[in-house]
Amino acid sequence: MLNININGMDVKVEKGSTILEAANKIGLKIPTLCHIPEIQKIGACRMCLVDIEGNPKLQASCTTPVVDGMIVKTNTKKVRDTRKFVLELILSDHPTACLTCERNTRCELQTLAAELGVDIVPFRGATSSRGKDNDTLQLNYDGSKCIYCKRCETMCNEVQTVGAIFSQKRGFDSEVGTPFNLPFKDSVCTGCGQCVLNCPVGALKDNENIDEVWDAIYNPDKITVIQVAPSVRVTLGEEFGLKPGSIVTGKIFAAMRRMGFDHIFDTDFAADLTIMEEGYEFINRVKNGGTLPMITSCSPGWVNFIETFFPDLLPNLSTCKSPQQMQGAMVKTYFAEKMKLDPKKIVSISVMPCTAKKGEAKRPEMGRDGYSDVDIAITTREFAKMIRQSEIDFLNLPDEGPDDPIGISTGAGLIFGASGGVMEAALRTALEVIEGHEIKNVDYVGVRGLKLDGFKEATVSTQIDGNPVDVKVAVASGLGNARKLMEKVQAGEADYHFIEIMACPGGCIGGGGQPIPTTTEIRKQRIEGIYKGDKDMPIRKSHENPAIQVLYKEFLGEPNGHKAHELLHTHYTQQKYYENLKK
Amino acid sequence: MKNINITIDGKEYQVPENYTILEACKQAGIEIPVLCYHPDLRPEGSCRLCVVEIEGMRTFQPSCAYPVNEGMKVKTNTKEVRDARKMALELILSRHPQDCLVCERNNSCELQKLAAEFNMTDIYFSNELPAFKTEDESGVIVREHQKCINCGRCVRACQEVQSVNALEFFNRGYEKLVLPTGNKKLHETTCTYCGQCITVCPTGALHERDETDMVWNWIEDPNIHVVVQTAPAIRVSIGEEMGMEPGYLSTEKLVGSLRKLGFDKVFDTDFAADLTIIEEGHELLHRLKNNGTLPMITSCSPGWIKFMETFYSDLIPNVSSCKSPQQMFGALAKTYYVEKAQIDASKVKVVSIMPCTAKKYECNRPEMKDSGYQDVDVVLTTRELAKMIKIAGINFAEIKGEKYDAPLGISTGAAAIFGASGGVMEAALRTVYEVVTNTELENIDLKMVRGMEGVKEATVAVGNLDVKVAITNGLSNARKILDKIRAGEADYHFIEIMCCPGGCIGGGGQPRPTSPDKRKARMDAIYCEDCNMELRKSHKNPAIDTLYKEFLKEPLGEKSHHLLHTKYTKRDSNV
Amino acid sequence: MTCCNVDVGKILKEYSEEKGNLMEILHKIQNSSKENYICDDCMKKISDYTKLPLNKLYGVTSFYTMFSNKKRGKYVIRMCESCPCHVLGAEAVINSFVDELGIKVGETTKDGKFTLEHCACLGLCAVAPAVMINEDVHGNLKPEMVKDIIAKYE
Amino acid sequence: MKFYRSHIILGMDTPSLLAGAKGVRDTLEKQLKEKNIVNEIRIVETGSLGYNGVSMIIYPEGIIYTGIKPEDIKELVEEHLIKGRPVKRLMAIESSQKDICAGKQEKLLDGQVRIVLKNAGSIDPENIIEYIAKDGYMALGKVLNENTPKEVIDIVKNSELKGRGGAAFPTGKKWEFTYNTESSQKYVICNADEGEPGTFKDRLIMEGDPHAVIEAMAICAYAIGANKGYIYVRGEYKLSIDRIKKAIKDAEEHNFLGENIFDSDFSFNIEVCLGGGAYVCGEETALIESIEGKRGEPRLKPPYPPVCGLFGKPTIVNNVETLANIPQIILNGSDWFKKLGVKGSAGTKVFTILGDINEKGLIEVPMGISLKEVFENIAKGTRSGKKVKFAHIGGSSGNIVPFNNFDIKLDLNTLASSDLTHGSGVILFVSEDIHINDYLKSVAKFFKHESCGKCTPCREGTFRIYQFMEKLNKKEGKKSDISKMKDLCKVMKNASFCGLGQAAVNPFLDAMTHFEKEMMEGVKEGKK
Repeated sequence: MLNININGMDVKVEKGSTILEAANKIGLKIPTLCHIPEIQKIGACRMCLVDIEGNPKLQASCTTPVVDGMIVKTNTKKVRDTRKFVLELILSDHPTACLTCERNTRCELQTLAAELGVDIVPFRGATSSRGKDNDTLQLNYDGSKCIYCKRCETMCNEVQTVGAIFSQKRGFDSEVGTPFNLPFKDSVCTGCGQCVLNCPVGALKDNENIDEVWDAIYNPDKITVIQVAPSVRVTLGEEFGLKPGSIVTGKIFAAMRRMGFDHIFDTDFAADLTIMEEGYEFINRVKNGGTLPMITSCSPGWVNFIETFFPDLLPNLSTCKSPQQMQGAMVKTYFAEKMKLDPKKIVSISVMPCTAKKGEAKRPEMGRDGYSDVDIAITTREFAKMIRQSEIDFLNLPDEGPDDPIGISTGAGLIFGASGGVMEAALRTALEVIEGHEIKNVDYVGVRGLKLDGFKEATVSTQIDGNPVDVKVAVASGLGNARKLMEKVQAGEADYHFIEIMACPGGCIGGGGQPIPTTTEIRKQRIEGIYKGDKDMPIRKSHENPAIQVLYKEFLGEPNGHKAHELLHTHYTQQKYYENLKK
Repeated sequence: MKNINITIDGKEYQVPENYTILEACKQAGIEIPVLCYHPDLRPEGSCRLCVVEIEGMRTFQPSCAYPVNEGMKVKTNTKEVRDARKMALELILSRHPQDCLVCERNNSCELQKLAAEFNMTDIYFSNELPAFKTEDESGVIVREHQKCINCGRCVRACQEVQSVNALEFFNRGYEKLVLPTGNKKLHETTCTYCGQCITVCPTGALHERDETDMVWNWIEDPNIHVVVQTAPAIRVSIGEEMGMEPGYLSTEKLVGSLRKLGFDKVFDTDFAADLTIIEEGHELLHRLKNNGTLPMITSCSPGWIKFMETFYSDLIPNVSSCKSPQQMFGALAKTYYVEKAQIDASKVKVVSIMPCTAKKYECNRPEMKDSGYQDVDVVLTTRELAKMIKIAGINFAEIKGEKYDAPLGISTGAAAIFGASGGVMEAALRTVYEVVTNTELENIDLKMVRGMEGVKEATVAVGNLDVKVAITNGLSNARKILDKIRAGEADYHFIEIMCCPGGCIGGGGQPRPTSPDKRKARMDAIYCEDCNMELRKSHKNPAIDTLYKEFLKEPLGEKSHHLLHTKYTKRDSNV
Repeated sequence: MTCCNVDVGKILKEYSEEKGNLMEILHKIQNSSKENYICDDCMKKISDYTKLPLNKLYGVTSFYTMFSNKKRGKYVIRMCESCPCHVLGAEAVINSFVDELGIKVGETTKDGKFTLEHCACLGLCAVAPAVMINEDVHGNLKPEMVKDIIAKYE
Repeated sequence: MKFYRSHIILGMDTPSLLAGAKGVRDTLEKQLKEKNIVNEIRIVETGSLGYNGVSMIIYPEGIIYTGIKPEDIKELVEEHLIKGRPVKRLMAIESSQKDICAGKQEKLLDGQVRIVLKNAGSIDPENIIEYIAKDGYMALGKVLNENTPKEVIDIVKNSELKGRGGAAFPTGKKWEFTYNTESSQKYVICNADEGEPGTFKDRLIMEGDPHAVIEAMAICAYAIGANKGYIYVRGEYKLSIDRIKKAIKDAEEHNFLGENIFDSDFSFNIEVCLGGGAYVCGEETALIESIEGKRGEPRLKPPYPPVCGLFGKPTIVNNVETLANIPQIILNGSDWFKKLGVKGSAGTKVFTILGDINEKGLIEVPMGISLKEVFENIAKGTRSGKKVKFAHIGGSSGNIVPFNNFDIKLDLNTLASSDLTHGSGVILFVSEDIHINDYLKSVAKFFKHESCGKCTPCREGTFRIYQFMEKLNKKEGKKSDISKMKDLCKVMKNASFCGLGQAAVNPFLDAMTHFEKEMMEGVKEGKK
């Protein structure tokens, strides 16, 4: 432990800590912009400057490690004036039209300007001429708002190893962009949205579909059907000031009803359905010598990633559609049939923690007879905006439930929201099916938890047709970790039976469409929320979901049956990136 | 109250029959957006952001003003309603400057918040800004008129709550704007600097002059000894600026923060409040004994003083000659304290943290120089202090509590309650009773003078005398009592008048937005602070005892008169 | 109680303190003023007499187009530009006034004789286009008539 | 009483004075003196006769002369008054000459029926005796002697008279609200703040028959229990103000106003209040604010004026034209009134017809006449000979009706079913040579100037519409401007505080429906 003194107070900190971490420990807030805790420390923005005794120059506290006996001042006139000056420089090349900005009142730059009491911008003049990209399915980019903090760059390259964007040009013209200035849709971008999640300003944002949803609600000829993904219920509260991990399931359904959606369902139902289909697919592969390891296919960012970078492993990918798409398919077939509705009049809307889901919904193979399974996918943030637009007092809403018949769900469906959840839910069902009797312990703790660097492994013993088998599973979240795992599979070093991969660190609770900010600490709290929710559910295994049982009985027949294949399974194609360039 | 049935968005609710649609919707969990509406003010229904559709009515109605009635069917979230609200906001924004990042109200602006809530992504109309020069000649209130959105809250606060009539709408149509009387500057009008217009302003159009830079410079300067005093009402309101619940009592965190900011001594205006009670109490006794002018009226509130000098100068003899606690503190800091601490008075700067904008005006009054220097050098509002704490990066919620410095930081519960309407009266009665009767006051909580009502009256038996008292807060309420005095219909002995609604807890320098509920919470906290104090009577304050012994000698004595008392000037009401 | 040659006191005395007289008081005082306006001192006197706070009084005078707190010419030319006049050529007439007097709308000639003002319908649509000069009305105007009309006013 | 051989009714309203009526009168007096027939011929100065230029009617023949100049007088006196030969070249309408000579005046004004304008142009408005001679104040005497207030209200209710100011609220119902509200003090206000561009009917009524208004106010006051009335007249209406003031003085002298009218317990006084140039004061609550000496911004409703109006007391605000119907309804009964007009639209309506037409002026016709009839039979087609493009009915805030829709009937039901309003009764005919954008810009300018500025949609919206129209006029508009303007208009109609903002958008919405193509001509090429 090292002793240092900040603003006259003695602090003990671990070796290797930065001054910023030491200051946070004693309740001092130092402003930052380019800093991502635990991920990016580049000292580029110069907002976090502090005065270190004996050092003539101010130092960036986010990168300067603590030295024993160091005396630091964070609040001298020189420090304050310099920070303010730096901020004024940043503001001088930033548009002033806050009121029409997507991030208005939720912008880090705006907050800093208020907290530092900036009252004039002394430098006005040239503004950099960075481009715009509004032509994508998933993300939009407005370069004029970029403050060049490079947080997106770090997320895309180091954490996700996608490499869609990188620093371009230099000096005043510096910008973060795709190679050859391609639109996002022509780059290797997977739409995971981790760049959006970490953008401090409104430079990177969702491709918003809010108005389309309102139009559908107000159109008397359309029937709106909405579903909400498992992880949204533990994150949406943050947009309304609740602690991360607070469960607001009942309020979500109540809000949807007040906003005017005609039928309100739960993606958790489809998650249970996914387990049925995926579980049986897994059993089939194991029993009949299919391609192993089998890899989950719920995460569309991950599907884009594997189609782009590991096309040779596509046979390993489960053919199951994601829960969102399964729900959409059931809405427009099973539900429409039951309610005698014209599926073409149904507008199927999903609230997702994910920006890549927007792209997934628009995939051409996801539909039939000229209609799509899901018409509009919106993110948690967009849904929160819609609630605010509806002037609903969200925190004081009563708890309500979803509609029948495809709203009923289990704890297994819920834990899809966290990394390891699909695996655990699949095991709960698959093992019981394999062994043919009830298994009391449903908590597969080994696959749970947030692992930012690397992946989780577990082995579960069971018996197949009387023979003892050790089922080896692996779970990875974050595309960088997925890449490592896939390289292992490619190299033949992996003898897993089943792999779960989620594109975003921590799984869907850390998805690109989730509330901003999303930090490691917040991810942990959201995961806690998910498992708490699971524990409180009366039914915790997908195959025990009575609505699922009815569905198979009334409509689908049997898992992996003909109808199921037609409606609930899909196929994949290799994505050739930079293809357009070659022309 | 009878309940009636109302249908909102297809669901039925029972609400009291005197509700507006807005209140009914709030009860139903629908937060209708508002802009010209403010819970302290008469609804105007002019901004049209709160419009709703009522079945059977041709046009939309403003929910803030429209009363509910039996069987009414209201829709709040149809396409047309949302379009109308959004268009109204878009029209307002198109005439509003786009410079949020450098605006005083950045991140606390109601317009900014609404723009975000409405998901405003585009303004179709060209941005038309009138060319106005920012007005800050008054040195207290700054008008950035180009940010005004014509909601008229300030006009209603000035005319109806305070009856000061310094602001009014001028012209009409799209040229309509709010101006001080006769298109003059504020300091040329009847403005009392009470700051109620600021507390209701939704944007950055009205705010106090920011004087934090000067304070930062003094703190930085090693040759200057900076002394800070905090008014009684700050400790129950500063928390709101830091994200805490209204009424959070943060006395010790406040002291801790001030030390972190680098003030050399952190003192308490409460000390001077105790002193005020001694002086004012004796003045009252003197008047009672010697047939002096009655009723005597308190003089702590500088907004009230300017109001009185402007509209009721004939009542100057009735007003206590005591300075306000802030000024008593300043005068003593630069005489008594420097003598004791052996510091050169010319090197001392006295900074006050006040809930009040008029205090900025008070400290600059030419007569407030009895120490030989300007008694109080600068006044910061609660909001300005909050800004300093934020810039310094102090995590207020987690900071450790600390105590005030001695001796000018020692105080009693009687001083703490100065922050609430009725507090000065209660504190004075606690002391006067014991001085006159020489017996201990048993029930120290004089609840009959407490509360939020605009005008309170009570009779308190002090020995043989039934002392008749009145308490008002809000200047239009003061008028009611003052007109009675003028008409000779009042037989009060002692009157407490506070300029702002609820007293200093509702002051013009307090956190925004304010509401009756928030003021109630702050008031409750004030009385809680009083309850927690060991000493609850001003004359029991040992530091005051010492002060008289060492320095002032006796109440109303020569030194007191020189340092602690003042006089008033008649001002023209039709400037 | 005279002020800018207007015997304000006398005018005020004609009206009881009863509410509802303000508009007529303002008209009367303004009409008595040679410069067709109500000066600040007059405003104060009206405020004192009617017990109406000064700020509200200014609010009123700035609301109604017939009142002015700024000096105007001896003759105020109020030119109608509403549709019935517009469709029959009001614009040309207005331009003719502007050219003839050499001032813009809203301005007063240097000799203090004329002030040009736009105004909404004067109710003289049967003789559109029309203008009012103080209390006189002129209708069926053509641009070439403007010169003669102006010449009539001393 | 003195007997005159002939009466010369001379129109002395503002436009007539402009046209030189004074000179005509002076010459006439001189001529009569010269011919020594002063004692035989009486000159009666009256309000508008409904014609252009200086006009007169000579009774008993009932011949109407228009466009008279002083130099014509000699001929008129010698030929008509001395020799008894009407001067054809000065007669009003040649086609109707026969009828005129036959003395059938009603036929002359095709299809007109006069209730409101019964006396306008036939009596000396400054002489109360003439009004009395035409059954004046008989209705007031009748109700004071024969009817309880409740009965008066029932008569008005049964007549189905609706407000003529634009909103068409049933007058009797309004009175009943006030009648039912308990208060020691109530007010009657006559709304004579006629600001709608093109409208001057109220001015003509006040200039031609001021006592009718006063009598009606007294009847209303009796019915609802008021004892004080205000007539709020536009500051610009100098002659109306003078005539009304004189009429009030005369009525007081004859005890038709004042204490114990007709020796009853009923007392009533009227004061004149002047406007200051604000169109919005035509809105009843803004008018009330103005009388109270405040900025004329409309008040929140509820409470409505019949419950809480002037100085917080129950108040009736009625338009001049509405009131002028009252004495005739009392005298002739509600059934008589109902029979005029069509179902749901009882009585007559005064229209001012204006623009590029041959016969401008004031007409009073039964409800239900079609716009085409007005244009062809009364207005007699365009003066310029050009094709008519549209009619703007109801004033600037009214509706634009294109020529091919001229079949529409001008009664409340038909108009309402087509989402139109006759508002204040102006019909402005506009010919082809006026570009729609030019016309709308003038309309927009009016509303920009007259919005009170209280509520956001109207304050900012009128300004933005003007901006759009200015751009379209300069051919610098964008295609999206027009769709944005449409959205803006809808919002203003739905969400404005008072009728001004709600109705201001009518002409624009209509124009965008009927003349969108022409409006698009203001779009700069290539601009989206």
